[in-house]
Amino acid sequence: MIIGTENYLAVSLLLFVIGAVGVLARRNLLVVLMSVELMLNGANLAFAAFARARGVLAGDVIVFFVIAVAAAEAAVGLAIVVALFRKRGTVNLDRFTSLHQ
Amino acid sequence: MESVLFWILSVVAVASAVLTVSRSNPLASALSLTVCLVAVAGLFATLSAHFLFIIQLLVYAGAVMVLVIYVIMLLNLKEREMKALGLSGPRVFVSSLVAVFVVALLARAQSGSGGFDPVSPVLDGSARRVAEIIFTSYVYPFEVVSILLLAAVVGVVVLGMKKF
Amino acid sequence: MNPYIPLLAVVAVAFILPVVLLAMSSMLGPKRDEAAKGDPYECGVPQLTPPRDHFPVKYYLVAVLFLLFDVEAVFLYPWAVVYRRLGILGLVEMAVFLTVLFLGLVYVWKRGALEWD
Amino acid sequence: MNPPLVTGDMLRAAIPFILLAAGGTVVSLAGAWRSKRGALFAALFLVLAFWKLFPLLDLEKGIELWDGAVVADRMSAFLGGMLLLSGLFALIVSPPVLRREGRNRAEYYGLILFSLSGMVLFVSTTNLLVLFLALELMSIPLYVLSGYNRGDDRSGEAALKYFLLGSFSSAILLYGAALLFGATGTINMAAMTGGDPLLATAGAFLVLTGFLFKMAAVPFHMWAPDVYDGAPTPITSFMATSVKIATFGALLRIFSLAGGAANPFAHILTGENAAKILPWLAVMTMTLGNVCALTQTNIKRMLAYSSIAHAGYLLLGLIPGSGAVDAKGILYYLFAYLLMTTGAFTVVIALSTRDKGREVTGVERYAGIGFRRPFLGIAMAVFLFSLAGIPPTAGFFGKYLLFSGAVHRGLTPLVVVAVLNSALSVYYYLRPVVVFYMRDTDTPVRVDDALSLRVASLAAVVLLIWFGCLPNIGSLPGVPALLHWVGSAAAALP
Amino acid sequence: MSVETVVPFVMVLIAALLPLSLLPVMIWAERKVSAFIQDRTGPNRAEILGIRLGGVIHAIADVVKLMSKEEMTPARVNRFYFVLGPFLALFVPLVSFAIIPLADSLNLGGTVIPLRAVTLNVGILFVLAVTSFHVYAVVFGAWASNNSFTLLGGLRSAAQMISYELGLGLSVVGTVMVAQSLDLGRIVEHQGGTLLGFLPAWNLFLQPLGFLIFLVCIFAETNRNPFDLTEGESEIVGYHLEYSSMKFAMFFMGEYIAIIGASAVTATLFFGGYQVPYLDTDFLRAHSTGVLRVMLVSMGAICFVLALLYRRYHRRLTALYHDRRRNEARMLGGMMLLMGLAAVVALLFVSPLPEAGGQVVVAAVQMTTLLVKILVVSFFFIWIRWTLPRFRYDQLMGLGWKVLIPLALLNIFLTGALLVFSGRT
Repeated sequence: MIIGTENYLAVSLLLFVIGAVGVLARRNLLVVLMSVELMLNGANLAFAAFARARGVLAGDVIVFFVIAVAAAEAAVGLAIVVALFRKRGTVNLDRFTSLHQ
Repeated sequence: MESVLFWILSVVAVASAVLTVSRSNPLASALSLTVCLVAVAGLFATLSAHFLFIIQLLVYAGAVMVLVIYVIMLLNLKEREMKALGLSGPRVFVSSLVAVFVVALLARAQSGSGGFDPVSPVLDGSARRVAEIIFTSYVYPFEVVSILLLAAVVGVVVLGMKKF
Repeated sequence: MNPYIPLLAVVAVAFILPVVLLAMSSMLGPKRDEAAKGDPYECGVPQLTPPRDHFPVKYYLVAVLFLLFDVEAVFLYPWAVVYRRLGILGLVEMAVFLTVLFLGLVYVWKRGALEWD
Repeated sequence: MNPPLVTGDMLRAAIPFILLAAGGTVVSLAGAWRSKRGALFAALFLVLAFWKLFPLLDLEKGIELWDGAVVADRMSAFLGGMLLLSGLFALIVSPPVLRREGRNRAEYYGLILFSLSGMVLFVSTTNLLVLFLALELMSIPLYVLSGYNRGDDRSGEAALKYFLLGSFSSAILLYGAALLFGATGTINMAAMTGGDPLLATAGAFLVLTGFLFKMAAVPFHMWAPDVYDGAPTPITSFMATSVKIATFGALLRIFSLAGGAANPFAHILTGENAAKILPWLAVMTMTLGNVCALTQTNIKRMLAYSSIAHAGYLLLGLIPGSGAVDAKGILYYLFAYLLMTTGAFTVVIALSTRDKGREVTGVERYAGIGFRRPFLGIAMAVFLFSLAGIPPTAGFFGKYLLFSGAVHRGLTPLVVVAVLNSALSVYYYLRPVVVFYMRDTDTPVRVDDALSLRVASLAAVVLLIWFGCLPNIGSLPGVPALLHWVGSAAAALP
Repeated sequence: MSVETVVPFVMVLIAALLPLSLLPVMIWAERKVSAFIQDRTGPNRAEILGIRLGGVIHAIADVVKLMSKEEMTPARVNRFYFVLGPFLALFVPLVSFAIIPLADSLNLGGTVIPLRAVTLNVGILFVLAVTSFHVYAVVFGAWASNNSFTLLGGLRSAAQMISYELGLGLSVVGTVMVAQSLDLGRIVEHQGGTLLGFLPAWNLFLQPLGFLIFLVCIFAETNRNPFDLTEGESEIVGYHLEYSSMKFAMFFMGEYIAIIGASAVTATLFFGGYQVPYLDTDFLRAHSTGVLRVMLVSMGAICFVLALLYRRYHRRLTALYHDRRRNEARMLGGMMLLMGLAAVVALLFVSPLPEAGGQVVVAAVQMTTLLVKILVVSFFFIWIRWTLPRFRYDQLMGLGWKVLIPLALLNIFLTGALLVFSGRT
């Protein structure tokens, strides 16, 4: 059975959607951060699959840059989480309500 | 042979993605995310994107996840707290609604996307070919990324360092 | 696809060995359960501090800086592969990239993030 | 495979970004050496960037480089100029706040410059990869800056919320970009034609969602009030103005490419059912922004909801209707919005000195300020009148331009809703003015009369009035001159 | 079962079993060399039927002992991660051996068969990816054993390993620039000829600074001597405190296999891998029969010399002991004699080799050179361990960040400048 681009797109879409559900549904900060990584991986997979379907290697170049940028974003995200944790002692999103009015 | 490997890797990737989102213990989520990243790296290999296969392993599974697990270890959440952070009812309902909507929309978009030839490894994504493109036509984004990384370093140190 | 099949073979062999060792040791080793064997080893002193309290955040900063400089190192590999074909301009491109990277290191160094008191 | 040779116009196109990035690096390093004059260095780099940006303004033909990575034309020059202006305001306004809280480190200004360099790049590219990089380069420093007051938990929470929503939206934008790349085979939006219609529309829709998150349009606005309230006030004003300018600037460039029917974004603008999305978004953003602002007692949250409402008015300009996208109206309105919002926040900074650890942002606490500080009172009155769109100010003229353009394009029902919203907004904009002048209290709030705050608010007031109603006097540019610049910038788009 | 499938299968077997076979040798060598350095005799007691082989049997005795000890697991520990730590500690180094090129690729009738387990065109990055996975073992081991001392030990050791991983990554860029490829095979081919006439064209001479940084970082990566603060038994608690018997042994087996892997990578990158110093592959293949004769002659000579030594050793033993230890020398002496005779007989019958046979002989020679280089570098590892004192933690981290990374960046820049201005682009 030949593996077509649709198969790769289906996997990338699933990863993207599972990531989105994780971001919206989970209250643990670290898991939300990981879910964003999942979404980015879904996008990366879609880029690589389309690069093969279209025969344009630019897709691979974008994935390479996206991995680098996602790492920088995760680093800053974790810096924020640790800075907050040091003060509040919790990573539960619901306990961060001092901004609600 | 390729199709068998593709199916195994995709099932592993999706299953570990679901585990990442659903496990209450963040270390278990981190571990299943690492498995998912390695599976996606394998999928890159089946797409003959050899360079991406190794960069995904090196940067994502090798450095980002080490940092995430490191932070989990550092913050080492109390047992009690971990249990309380499971999936919360209403939010799950809302987000699955959104997910279904997005899946329907995009599936419909992609159903029309026939006409793509089967993914024969026509495009050899080896390090040399990708590098040739990066350093000739994408030089500008390459320099922009160095500035972005520097901004991230400054940002992290400003947030991390106590001696202000 | 062919380079990856031997890789899977080596991974399989490397997977079997520790599993075999663990299985053999759990079969061969005696199992005499006893209270004292349960609590964590602290040179005989009963456990003083609860195992899961906070630790200095300094280690975290090293991990984050590692991630950022690792990403910058990753950019060097593709450049090194095509370096000869790029010639002088390749050197200039990377000179800019390396200076920005080095300035990041200088900043972190001067700011004292690398001090281990 | 010969590497690209760096030509003259290549440098001219990339010079604003290079200057800002170099500025960010130098100023951050100065922070490591504990220098106290970070703001001065940063301002120096900004002025240098202004000077280098000026010749680009009258560039008859745009320079496009590296497959659309950098597009230097009059539009990007004008937007760049506005971004630099909002950066300049942030630099002038921040030192007193930071000195008050003893956090006056140069990294703060370095991060502002880095964020600005990201924004300048964001408005001058049609390449998906550079767009994503610019989005990240713009957002990462802002995540850190909104968490800058480590003493106060609200600032940490603001940074957290902004980060989570920001990274979520850039992931959505990236997936949209992947679909666009799949549909059309190229990552340069200027060269995107044809391809599978469904895939292209889905991709365009997701990219648009990413933008809507950034500008806090209604379905994706929940983060804005909390983040604007929690972040340090100078950063709130910088975020409220410059991020909106960058987002609308980039959208203008992308939507102007949608002229050709085969462009993926054409469906969203002109397609039969897809075209209803934007009008509904505009209406919802306007009404919800204004309605929520009514009930706010905290002035920062009120200004946050008002900025959401203004995003709604601007969205009006993006709807082509029978004609094309109203670039001229949007640019002028952005200029007016920049001045009035920054001015309002400057006054809030002067009034919201910290007591007992919390910023004083309750409107009632500002009773009687009109008499104690006449200048601040008048300035705040002008800003709020302009925000409400009351005649003599640039705010009114901006709304007039935007709404008349929309009427010409046959969107009269939308304009009616917009005018009603403006009328509604007059109520909550004038409430602080009433408190300033009509009420008095025996415990007045401590006012920080730092010189730089007064200079900034004076400049904002003068510019607002000047470009609100004065014609060109001799060589001094008045409203017609600004309209000419805005018109020529709008014409630069394809 | 044509040659195309058999050879890769054999290569995978070699890549998997070579580290395991070298493991007891390493354990024995560690004890013997440290004894030699500290002027004592080292292990020589364990014996099977009187055969002591100078103490190699000790290594086997160790494994059996550790296998049969009781597994003590502290209470309230999540068992999965407790077991995952040692599992990863042994699994990860084993994989890193797959991409080492063992000999030049055979071309039999046009089909080129690479003589190595995995031919990845991103070879070096695979090594770096594997070393970064090693940190997981330490992190899981430390966190799962539910003891604050091990947690702190694990944090320290992980921080050390990732800091030096940066230096490792940067120091390798120089060799990639010289050889213009990430594939280890191409890097070794590039180290073929000679440099300035007398030096073999090893990267050691082309990249001296890169080699120095690489060596220091590889020591830190495998937690070896100057950097083994994390399991300094005497003065500080390591991450594997709570482990007993086999799991503890797996951490150490993992470390030794990592040392073998590290010395293999060092040999491949900087000492010309399977390249025989002055004789490159084509020269060897041209004179394959001569090479075979030389091999047989040298083997015969060595065996006879050993036989003589054992005879003399046997006389000394009979004077000293009256138990089974005496017959060890006689047995081994006899065996050596037999092997010597076999070599001489084979020498008489050697006839000019066919094409394929010649290539196989050359491959054998190249594999032995690689093995010798690996053993030399491993010896260097052990030698350093028993001579240098241990770093303090802040010196250790300072060296990693403040000295090695800037030096590595400088090395990259120098190599780049030299390559451009020497006009070899």
